[in-house]
Amino acid sequence: MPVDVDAAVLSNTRLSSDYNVVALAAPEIAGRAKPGQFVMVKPGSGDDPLLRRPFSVFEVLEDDTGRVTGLSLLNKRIGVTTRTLFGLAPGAAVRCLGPLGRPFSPADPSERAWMVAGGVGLAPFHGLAAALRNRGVESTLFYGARSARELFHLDAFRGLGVGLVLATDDGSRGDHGLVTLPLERALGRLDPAARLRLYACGPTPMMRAVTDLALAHGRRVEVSLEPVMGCGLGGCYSCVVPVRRPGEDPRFVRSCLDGPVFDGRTVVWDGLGAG
Amino acid sequence: MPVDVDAAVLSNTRLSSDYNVVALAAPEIAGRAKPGQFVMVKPGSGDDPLLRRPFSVFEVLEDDTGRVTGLSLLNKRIGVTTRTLFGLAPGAAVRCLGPLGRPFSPADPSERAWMVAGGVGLAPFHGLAAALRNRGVESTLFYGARSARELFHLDAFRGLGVGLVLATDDGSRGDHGLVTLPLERALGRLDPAARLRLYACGPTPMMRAVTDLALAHGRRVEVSLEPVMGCGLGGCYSCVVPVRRPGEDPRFVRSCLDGPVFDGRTVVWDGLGAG
Amino acid sequence: MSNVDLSVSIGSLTLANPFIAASGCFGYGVEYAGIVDLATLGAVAVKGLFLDEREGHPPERIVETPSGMLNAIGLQGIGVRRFVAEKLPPLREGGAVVIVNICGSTIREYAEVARILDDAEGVAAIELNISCPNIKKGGMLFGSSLRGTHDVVAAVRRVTRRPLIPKLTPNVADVASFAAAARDAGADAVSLVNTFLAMAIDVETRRPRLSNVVGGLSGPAIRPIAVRMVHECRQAVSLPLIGMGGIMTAEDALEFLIAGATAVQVGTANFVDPFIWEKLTAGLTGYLRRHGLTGVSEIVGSLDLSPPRNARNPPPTPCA
Amino acid sequence: MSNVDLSVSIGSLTLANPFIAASGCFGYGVEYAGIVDLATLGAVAVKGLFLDEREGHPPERIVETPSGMLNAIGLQGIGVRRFVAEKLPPLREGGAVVIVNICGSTIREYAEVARILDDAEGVAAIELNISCPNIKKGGMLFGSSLRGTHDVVAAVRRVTRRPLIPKLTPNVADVASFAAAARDAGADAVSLVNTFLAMAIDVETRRPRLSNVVGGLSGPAIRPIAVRMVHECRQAVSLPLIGMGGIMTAEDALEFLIAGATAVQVGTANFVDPFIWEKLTAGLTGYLRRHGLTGVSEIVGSLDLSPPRNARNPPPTPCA
Ligand SMILES: Cc1cc2nc3c(=O)[nH]c(=O)nc-3n(C[C@H](O)[C@H](O)[C@H](O)COP(=O)(O)OP(=O)(O)OC[C@H]3O[C@@H](n4cnc5c(N)ncnc54)[C@H](O)[C@@H]3O)c2cc1C
Ligand SMILES: Cc1cc2nc3c(=O)[nH]c(=O)nc-3n(C[C@H](O)[C@H](O)[C@H](O)COP(=O)(O)OP(=O)(O)OC[C@H]3O[C@@H](n4cnc5c(N)ncnc54)[C@H](O)[C@@H]3O)c2cc1C
Ligand SMILES: Cc1cc2nc3c(=O)[nH]c(=O)nc-3n(C[C@H](O)[C@H](O)[C@H](O)COP(=O)(O)O)c2cc1C
Ligand SMILES: Cc1cc2nc3c(=O)[nH]c(=O)nc-3n(C[C@H](O)[C@H](O)[C@H](O)COP(=O)(O)O)c2cc1C
Ligand code: FES
Ligand code: FES
Repeated sequence: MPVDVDAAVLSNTRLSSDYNVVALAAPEIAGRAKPGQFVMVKPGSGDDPLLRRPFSVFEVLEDDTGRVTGLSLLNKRIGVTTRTLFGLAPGAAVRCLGPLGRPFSPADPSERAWMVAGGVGLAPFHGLAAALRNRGVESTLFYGARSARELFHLDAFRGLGVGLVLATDDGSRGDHGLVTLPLERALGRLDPAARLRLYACGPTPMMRAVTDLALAHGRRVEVSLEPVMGCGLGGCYSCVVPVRRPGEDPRFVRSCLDGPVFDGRTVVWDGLGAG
Repeated sequence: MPVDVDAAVLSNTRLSSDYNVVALAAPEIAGRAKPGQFVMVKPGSGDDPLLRRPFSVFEVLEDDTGRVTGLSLLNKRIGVTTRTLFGLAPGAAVRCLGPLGRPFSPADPSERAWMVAGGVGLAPFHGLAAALRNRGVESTLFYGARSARELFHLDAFRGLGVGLVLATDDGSRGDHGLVTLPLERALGRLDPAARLRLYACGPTPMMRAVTDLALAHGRRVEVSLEPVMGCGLGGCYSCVVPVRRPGEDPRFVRSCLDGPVFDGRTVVWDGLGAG
Repeated sequence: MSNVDLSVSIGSLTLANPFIAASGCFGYGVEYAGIVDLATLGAVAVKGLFLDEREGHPPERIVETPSGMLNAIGLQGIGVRRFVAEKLPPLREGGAVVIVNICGSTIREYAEVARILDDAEGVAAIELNISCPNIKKGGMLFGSSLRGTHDVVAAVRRVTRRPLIPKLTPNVADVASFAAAARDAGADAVSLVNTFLAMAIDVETRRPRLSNVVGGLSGPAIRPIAVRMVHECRQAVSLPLIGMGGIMTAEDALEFLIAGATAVQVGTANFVDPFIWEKLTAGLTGYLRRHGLTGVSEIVGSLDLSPPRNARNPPPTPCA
Repeated sequence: MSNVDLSVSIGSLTLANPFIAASGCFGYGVEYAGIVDLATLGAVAVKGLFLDEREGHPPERIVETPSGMLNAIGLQGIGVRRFVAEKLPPLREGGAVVIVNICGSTIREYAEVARILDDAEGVAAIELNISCPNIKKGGMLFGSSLRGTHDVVAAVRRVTRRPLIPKLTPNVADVASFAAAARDAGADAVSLVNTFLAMAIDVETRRPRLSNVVGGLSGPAIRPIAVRMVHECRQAVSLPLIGMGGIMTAEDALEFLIAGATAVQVGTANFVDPFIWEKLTAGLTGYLRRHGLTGVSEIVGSLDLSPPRNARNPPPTPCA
């Protein structure tokens, strides 16, 4: 059951000219969020902007005693609300509703887990990496960004025992190009008998490419889609994604309830919105 | 000619649970503002709230060298914009257009000047008091508020050589009741031959009462009205006040251009709006 | 503290309070059962239902606009039969007062959907959606002609004894005449407004932002127009009115009640704050207490239209 | 940097750029002469004028609403003769292209005002306000009937050779039919939209917030409806259109241009930012450059209505 918290900003850490991490005092949500779940957020008051915006839970924050104190969001400035989140001062209030949505289904120790992130698509993987470590699953993060300056929190992932494979658009770190390049190489090299789970989050074309690669190599992949969402609770039917379940006709399903995490195979990629 | 400045908040000083003083880095406006003029202000972005709000220039701020650095607003929290102004953090941006409107006509040294302020109606009198002191005019401030805790900046006025006569609704300081009580006494005691100019700003009924007292004692009074203003520049005709000029029929005049300061005698008080 | 009575009556239907979840903004109600106690709402108007299942429009289906949003969902839905079988039982279980919002491409379809609901248990009222701007056939086409309005309402009236509430479109010049047409055809009340036909363009691609090109504007942006329309209907007809359009707070709801609505619906605001319902009832209760009133009925239509003080003897005589 | 041409033509009238100050939102223009160089605006539409002076409504005349405002000024004004004598000369001096917005309580009054302006020098065009929602007689009464629209336009057409631009009300069901009626009666263009009839209530006093009870809603709140109406007119008639309603930025203006308006008016935004004009021209210039375009005409009506990529072969076939 989601709750709505008028959360105070604990800190706002700028990572680059576009990215920041906002820590929110919403332990009620953080304590129950599963990897891949999201929150619906509204900073500021007034009716413009009107609607909340969906954000992945990035980190679950704990104090020294291990008590959960809140959660953080990895924010990329692209429009009105993300701009406000970028500029928030500590102490400001942010309405935060969650946790929402269907989480990732974490691999089990007999499998290895590869997470594939593009840009701000890194957000859901901090929580997933922590969960995988707790389950004793060996995990690797394939992580692509525009440049080395926009590869964030690498130490945190290393600290969670995650292997890192990097790529940048400008070649300033890791592979020069899309993150699917090293992913394709790695899939080709992997022993077909090895059990593998893939998780992807990032721009739609990237998730689609990861899905294609996964299918070509007979691997399962879960993608975390990012459609426009009006409510996050199943009320508005704005967030639909065309999904073709085995043996069924394609149908529009609400990604706030049936997603945001989907089995990549079932997504009818041509039918997605522009969001 | 008014200018529009995207002014940074220099400081925000809380005076009580409802009143604060916001200092804005708008020297271009402050340097040219005359006592009684106002600015049109919009803190925050987004289209809700949409319109700017009018505020008197409270203090003209100077640095140690006497260079004008900005202006301050005396703000009373009553609605959406004044609430935002109350909560502003230093560094925040406030759009500020001014100086606007017809200023007070300052008394000359042969006259004495009595300023009558109710509550936030104190705002225009700091500037007027400074101008009067510069002209060598003897001035007194009749100042009423809800309680002693809401009588602000008394030392600043004393520093400008202003005599203070106070009144509070709860009797916690000065006269117990409306500021028109001590004003009426003083008017009665004043030598009819003494030259006197009255200035009033505060709730409409108070300004009306001051006008009535002034007329009863054959004194001139300038009132600074506070109607709702859509633009502050004469464009919208929202801010009209019915005025009866000697020998003319009453007409609606725009208080942003022909006011906010009016000769009290000319105001048709029954025709004012609720604002 | 004195007790106040929030209940309101719309014809034979009595609601515990005047706050109804607006159709299309609360799913089938069941989605919210984990968040709010459905029995604490005045009623739940469920998402518009056709006879058969519908897929609706492809994304993008919504776009935010200043203090509002456009939607062109296209009435994706499970059809009335699946609704009766799958959703009504849990709604009844949850104690919800259910208003079923129905659509049709033809008068026959409206009547058929209504007949099925007339037989079902747990349907408190039928709201006739003759005002959806997002579909090619039916919907607003009926609602924007007086004749169409009359004919649909009359046809449905013949097949159901349930309270019948046509929902009016604001995309007309004189909404009160539509309220009158609905009343004459046998409606028990009317609800208004549905969304305003509107559009947003992505200037970079020079394409409409919605896949359906046009959509319906809802949210606070439209509230002043909606209040005016309720006021006009109240002046013109004596039918019970259910007002809506941009209600975000109890004060907003009070504008509609004072203008003459017996109850209100809340749509877009539920997206922003799904916990709004307790705030609305608390706000209304507080208002009534503060004003020394004991019931909602005392404020319905209580708008004071006497000239304002400053216009009674207007010093400058307006010329017209 | 390539040169771009911001000029647009509306019949015989050529404007240096498509940005016109909207009537009632820019006084008589002279109020702003100290702030903006009036010659840099496409044109200035001055406050609506009757034959005689008018006092307008008592306060309150405006009230803010979510992303919008209501106004019921009541067309306070100095009358057309004083306008010609006192305001036209300084406007001409300032290099303003002047569009005079005219009103009437009767067709005869409209024609009389137009005749006076036809004789005056420095009137670039006449905008016929048949859409003001705030006055008892005339105004919107004409503009909400096809017959009334036709008759006023035809009557004024007979007495003036100036470009004639009826201004349409959005308070109708089918705005395009009004554009067609205006064209048939001899209009050179139409401007749209005037304000939406609306209302706000002070729930504490239970009185209307405006002394006139109802007023006109303007500002960003109405933009999506206004854009849709321009789009509808563009689809239905080939007359030049001047679009308006809630334009706050160059991007907002582009929505109207792409939807089919040849020029735009900016009203409420000028209250928020009187220095908006240079920002609008700079924004439009930047947009054209960025898109490799050389003139405004290339974007007017350039809306791409082909189905979106994801609907071309829609995997789930919509049922309707
Ligand atoms: C489940 C989920 C999790 C998400 N997690 C994160 C996260 O952790 N961090 C993060 O920064 N963002 C995340 N997003 C994306 C985020 O919701 C959008 O960036 C945000 O809604 C944009 O809001 P805005 O007000 O800044 O932009 P707006 O001003 O509303 O829009 C600006 C532009 O961005 C486009 N846009 C709007 N919504 C989206 C969207 N969902 N995706 C792409 N473009 C969009 C608009 O069409 C418009 O062109 C997530 C989205 C979903 C659905
Ligand atoms: C020339 C001038 C100078 C002013 N100087 C100051 C000043 O120095 N300090 C200061 O605190 N205020 C001043 N005011 C008043 C100030 O403009 C209002 O308090 C402000 O506009 C309210 O904005 P809001 O968004 O907070 O309230 P809103 O949310 O817009 O309104 C809240 C309530 O206040 C009412 N209201 C709106 N405007 C006014 C008004 N002008 N007067 C009274 N009630 C109003 C509304 O009707 C509503 O009921 C001045 C007004 C004028 C015209
Ligand atoms: C996403 C969405 C879907 C809607 N679907 C329906 C519907 O199925 N049937 C209907 O009668 N109205 C529908 N409406 C209209 C609302 O019920 C309501 O009339 C309108 O949104 C105005 O109220 P609001 O401003 O409170 O949202 C829908 C509105 C929205 C925003
Ligand atoms: C205060 C005010 C006064 C107006 N007066 C007139 C008028 O005299 N004549 C007219 O045709 N339109 C008048 N309008 C309507 C505007 O010209 C314009 O059509 C409308 O406000 C929508 O544009 P906007 O959203 O950019 O303001 C007025 C609008 C406002 C806000
Ligand atoms: S976001 Fe509203 S239904 Fe999914
Ligand atoms: S505030 Fe607009 S005319 Fe005075």
